[in-house]
Amino acid sequence: MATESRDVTEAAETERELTMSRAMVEAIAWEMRNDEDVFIMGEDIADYGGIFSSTTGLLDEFGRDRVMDVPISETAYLGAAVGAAQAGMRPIAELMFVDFFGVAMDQIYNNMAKNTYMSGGTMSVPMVLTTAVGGTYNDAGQHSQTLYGTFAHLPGMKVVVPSTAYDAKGLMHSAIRDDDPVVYMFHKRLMGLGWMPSPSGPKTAVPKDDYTIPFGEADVKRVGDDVTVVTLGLHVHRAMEAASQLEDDGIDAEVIDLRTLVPLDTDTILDSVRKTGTLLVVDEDYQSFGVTGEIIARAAEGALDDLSAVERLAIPDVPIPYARPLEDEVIPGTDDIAAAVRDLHE
Amino acid sequence: MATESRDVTEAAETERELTMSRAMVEAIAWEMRNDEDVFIMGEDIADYGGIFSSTTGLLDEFGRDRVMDVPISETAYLGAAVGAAQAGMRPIAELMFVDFFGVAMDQIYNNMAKNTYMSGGTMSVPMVLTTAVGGTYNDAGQHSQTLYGTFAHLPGMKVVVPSTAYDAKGLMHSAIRDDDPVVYMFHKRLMGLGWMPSPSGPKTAVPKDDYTIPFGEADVKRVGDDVTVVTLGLHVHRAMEAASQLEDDGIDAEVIDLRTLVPLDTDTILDSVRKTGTLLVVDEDYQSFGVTGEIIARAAEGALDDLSAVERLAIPDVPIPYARPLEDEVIPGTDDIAAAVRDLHE
Amino acid sequence: MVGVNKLKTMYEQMVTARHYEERLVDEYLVGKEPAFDISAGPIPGELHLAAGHEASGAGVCIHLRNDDTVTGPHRPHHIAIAKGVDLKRMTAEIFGRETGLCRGKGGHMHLFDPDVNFACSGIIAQGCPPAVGAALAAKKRNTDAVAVAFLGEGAIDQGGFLESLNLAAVHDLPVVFVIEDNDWAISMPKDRVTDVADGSKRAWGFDLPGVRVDSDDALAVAEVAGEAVMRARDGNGPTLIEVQVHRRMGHFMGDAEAYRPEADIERAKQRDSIDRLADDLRSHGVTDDDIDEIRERAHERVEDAITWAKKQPEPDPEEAYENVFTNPPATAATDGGENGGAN
Amino acid sequence: MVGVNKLKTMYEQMVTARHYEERLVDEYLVGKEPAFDISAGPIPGELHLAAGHEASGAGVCIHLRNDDTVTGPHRPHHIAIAKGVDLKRMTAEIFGRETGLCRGKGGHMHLFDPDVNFACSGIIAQGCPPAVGAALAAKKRNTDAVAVAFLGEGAIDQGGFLESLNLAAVHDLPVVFVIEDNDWAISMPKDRVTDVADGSKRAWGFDLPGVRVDSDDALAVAEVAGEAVMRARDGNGPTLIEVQVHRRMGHFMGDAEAYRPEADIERAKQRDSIDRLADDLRSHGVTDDDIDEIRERAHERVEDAITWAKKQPEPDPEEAYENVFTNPPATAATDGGENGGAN
Ligand SMILES: Cc1ncc(C[n+]2csc(CCOP(=O)(O)OP(=O)(O)O)c2C)c(N)n1
Ligand SMILES: Cc1ncc(C[n+]2csc(CCOP(=O)(O)OP(=O)(O)O)c2C)c(N)n1
Ligand SMILES: [Mg+2]
Ligand SMILES: [Mg+2]
Repeated sequence: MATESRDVTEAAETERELTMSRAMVEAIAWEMRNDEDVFIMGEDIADYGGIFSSTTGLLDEFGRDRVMDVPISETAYLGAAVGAAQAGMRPIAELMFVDFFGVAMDQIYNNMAKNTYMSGGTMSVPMVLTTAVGGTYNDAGQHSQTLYGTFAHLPGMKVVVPSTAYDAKGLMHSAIRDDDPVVYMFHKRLMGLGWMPSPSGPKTAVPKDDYTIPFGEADVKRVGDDVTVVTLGLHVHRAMEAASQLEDDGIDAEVIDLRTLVPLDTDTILDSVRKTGTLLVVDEDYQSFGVTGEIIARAAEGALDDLSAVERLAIPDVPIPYARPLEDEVIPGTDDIAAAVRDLHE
Repeated sequence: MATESRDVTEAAETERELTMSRAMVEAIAWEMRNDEDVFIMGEDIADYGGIFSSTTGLLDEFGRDRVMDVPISETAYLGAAVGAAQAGMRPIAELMFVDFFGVAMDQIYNNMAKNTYMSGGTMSVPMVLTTAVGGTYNDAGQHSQTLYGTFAHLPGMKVVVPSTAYDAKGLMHSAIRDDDPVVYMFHKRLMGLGWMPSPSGPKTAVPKDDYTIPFGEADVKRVGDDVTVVTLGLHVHRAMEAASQLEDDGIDAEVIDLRTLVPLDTDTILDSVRKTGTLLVVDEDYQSFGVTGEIIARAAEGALDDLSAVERLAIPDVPIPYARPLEDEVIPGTDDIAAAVRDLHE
Repeated sequence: MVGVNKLKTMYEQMVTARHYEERLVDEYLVGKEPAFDISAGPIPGELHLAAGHEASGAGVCIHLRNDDTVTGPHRPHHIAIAKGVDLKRMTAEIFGRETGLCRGKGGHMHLFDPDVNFACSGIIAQGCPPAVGAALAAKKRNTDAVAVAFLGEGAIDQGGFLESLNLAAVHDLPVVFVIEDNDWAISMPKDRVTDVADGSKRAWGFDLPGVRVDSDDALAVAEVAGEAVMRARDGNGPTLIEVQVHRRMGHFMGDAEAYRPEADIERAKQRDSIDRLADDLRSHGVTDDDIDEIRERAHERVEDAITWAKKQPEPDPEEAYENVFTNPPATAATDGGENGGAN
Repeated sequence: MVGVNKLKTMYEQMVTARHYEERLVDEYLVGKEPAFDISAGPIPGELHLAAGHEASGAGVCIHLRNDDTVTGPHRPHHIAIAKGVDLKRMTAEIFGRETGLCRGKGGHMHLFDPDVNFACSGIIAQGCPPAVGAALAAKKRNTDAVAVAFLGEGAIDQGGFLESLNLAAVHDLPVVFVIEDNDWAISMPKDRVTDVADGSKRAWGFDLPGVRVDSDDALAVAEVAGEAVMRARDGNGPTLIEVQVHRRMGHFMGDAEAYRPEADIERAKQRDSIDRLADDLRSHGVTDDDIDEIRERAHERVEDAITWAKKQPEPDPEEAYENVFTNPPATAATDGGENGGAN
């Protein structure tokens, strides 16, 4: 099992580009093939292949015993995944939209995340909770959230947010092999769905072999000297686009993709901030008491003397509205990012 | 109805000190007497009077129709409170421990908090969700959390955390009269229960008349020039004790009690930080992606040039353990606060 | 007994709902062809159509007054129409306009009309507890108003529904739960997710009456619902009803239904409750001309609503910051402090 | 049929549980008299005692093997003992010691013993879904292991239980749900919170068998449970059982039970399932000497456990930072970055 095998296989693989959804499924299928204990449960994951194509084709290869449609009983089936994991299996359980967490949060938080600690380490809960996040397609307040901060705040779960097909595959292998509960949050807009076009970034070359990406290593997507932009998920691509625009203005932005929120790669953030002196955090979650505050706080704790300005862009503490002009207003756009960087650079 | 009537009534009332629980109940009873639409629901709130004495005596005065014991079905009865509030009543619904939020978070978040916005303001949800928070009595990971950050992160609810009897009463009046959903988080250790002794701070003089305390106004509990300590709930009292200790060392700490997290009184924090140049945030919630990060971020956004050092004390991203030495280790103590302030002052 | 006037009203509501959704399909597909992009066109986002469910909305709501509360699920149009939700403003909402029911904030899964006490939740079964709460409010206020919660057969395994049955039962609340059994929960046939073919059996474990209407015969629905609503109004407590309906379309627009046997799709389309009710009307002596007139009126109303809605202004982006609270805090600090209002 | 040897084992477990809790009362009250302070003394925090529930734990668990899974509620001691949880390490856990089952992190509501597949949750009904999951794992692995979830009668209105019935039913999983009906949920009598006097009726709405044992007759429990466990082991699916037990004490230590009629307290204390089982033993020819010997052995075991536990070291404060993860991330950043490990 290769780790960060990008270099080794790059030559052979650059031709083969995958969507993020295909990359995710490839990792799941590999693990299911190689470990009888891995199985997957969720609503509409069998015949439908997952509403966001997160399980396409798995039913055909593995059958209904290992690719299980379940009743719309998130408490029961996520809790059952906990029980199966404690019994030594390695379930993957999908929560169709992260917005539905509220019907099952006790199993997610009080059992899945805490049982390892509460049992003093005598129990493990090796399960992966996959869930679709994000807006930009006008699905309104109960179907458009990311809730990154909500999950990252509560200790005991590792929280993964891939932004490219390459990362999606490597992080999924890591998630399934990890002995701890992992919440794997995939952004709908990045999956490469025919009916919800992705930006160009997430579709990448993906090695055929399995490989893992360690948790807690942010990816510096673009090296730059002037402003540090820390972000994740969909907004990695918006930040990269903004950085291209800014090049023309002679502003050299560094863009950091966190990739995992728990563990969080504070060192990479601090190194960058010490270099640029300015920090913009961009997030698709609600602004207050969430990801943006935490990143700014870590920068302030670790590099206060080097910091000359901080700024953040996130959902401005409103539920996510339906109508296009309203949703566009609250979700940070490429131009918003570029403008904020310009402000910071002044 | 008086607003901030402390001055007016102080003379007459200073003799009458109440525990926080008595003050809360007094406000609830006043509102129930004066508004037929106010009623209260919860587990063990009738004959028992609330496990933490949050409803003592209400059954006797108002009877079972208005003081309703409910099945252990938090989704059903909190959702019913939403429905009754939308129908024009003003329910108070108790979630016995905030730790149980996970069995009912969909009603709390997707309905109670969002329906006002999702309906474009055509519906209101004038309800109060009361809930007990906090540790310090060795009740372990499923019964000791505050979850301040979890609730404050999700827009649509006002979040109130009283630290004294005076505030508890005034904030409860405000909460019940407010047309919006209010989450009223009372710390068990502050209630003045015979079986869980409180520190000396929370029992205060409380006017007999009704009065309101506006949301979004932090209380500067102690004016000081050297270090700003921002905190809430139980830790207001620990911070005050630490400040007394620090006096002997010639360190003059300013202590700010947030009182409400949503809305958050950023101005008071910034004014203080501009004066002292240093900031310590003390919280009983998990450290990362929560209250401490947000306060530090707001200080960094608003007063970066004035800031020479920041620091925080919170639960170090572990579930709350049972055994006394372990729980003591993770919940910030008075000495921890004093030590942190000393560090900052150096 | 459900008289001919009520049947005519039901028929009009059903025709309105069906035609409305047919027209919504056209409007929804604007900008989405040839390549289907869910976020394109005048109506973006998910759209769950209820063609084949009309008998349940009309048959139940015919017994309701404005002060009765209805909570709908993610597939709410036929129910909203039968409950008397303002069709123009509902349409404007679906088009995301300023004058929409929710000023463009809710969209089609989140229709709120306080004038007729209608609300929705897009989360499975989560309309049930608020319906129980509306019933509780009615009881406390000594009115004889009732509440009705609609849900799909896929929702009967969800805690929020099951808990609500008990809470309603123990307080004898005036609430009726209506399961619309269209055989499918997205791609999952009901026998894959529960052992109980008749969802109204769920009532048994709570000592509640449960009744199933085995076809989408609007008259049969109206009779069963009439009893349940009367029972509730008379203070005799809740009832659980299941109605067999049909899903004539995909789960939502864009669903290719690859999982669904051809024969099942055909079967759903053959059983048309609207035609059946027209026959019932005829047998009550209503003429074809009368029926045509009702249809025309319904179609006109739909066209009017759509025409009106499309002329309405889009909301100003700044409105995104309004309505988080009914009573917004004085301090601007709520929405992110000095950096609030991100974009 | 439950033979005399099994009855003796059950008796021993029941006596052990009862005596254990009597002794815990003494230990718990140390440092809490005259003024009761929940956080004082060698055993702080909440303590929920199960005196009066023993027949259910023993009668069910007598049929279980180590590889069968049991999930307990907040009142778990009698079940843990019957399931064979290590009594010494369980006691050390309750005393918050380093060698406790959970190294002092869980306490009495959160006992985990992987050796005998025992786990608890202090959140009402939330042990049910993990029990279903353990049963699912057994089925997937083609073992004949079963799972049992215990809950109180107050938990039968909670979504997590109700959803679990359905999930278990639709997959015919080897799981048994056992409701311990002690008439009270803290201060709430059951008829205040549900219309159903017999909680096993909840099964009906899911097409599952439901059986109630109307008294805490350990033998009767063992017979009903034996059938249910066999049914599960043979691949014939889940069963719901309700057992009438009694709460001989307050809900938790410190509960003055002001809400509870004197007569009810008396009644609960009169019906002693342990004495009844002793009579059953006698009728099977077990002598008083044998019975005394069992009692003595049980008492000794309890004393040994308590003596051992009290000698165990307290955990080092630094251990608070361990065990968040089985596989801790390489980066120290997880627990709060450079400021992690707050105090
Ligand atoms: C708690 C929750 N889980 C899952 C979903 C996603 N979802 C939306 S509709 C649906 C199927 C509902 O089926 P049914 O209740 O039968 O209603 P129908 O769509 O057939 O009208 C699902 C699973 C949701 N909205 N909420
Ligand atoms: C979801 C949830 N709600 C409320 C509680 C608080 N609580 C703890 S025990 C209890 C009563 C339980 O009654 P029952 O299920 O009959 O068990 P018993 O205590 O009688 O054994 C309650 C309400 C909880 N732990 N979890
Ligand atoms: Mg359906
Ligand atoms: Mg009980």
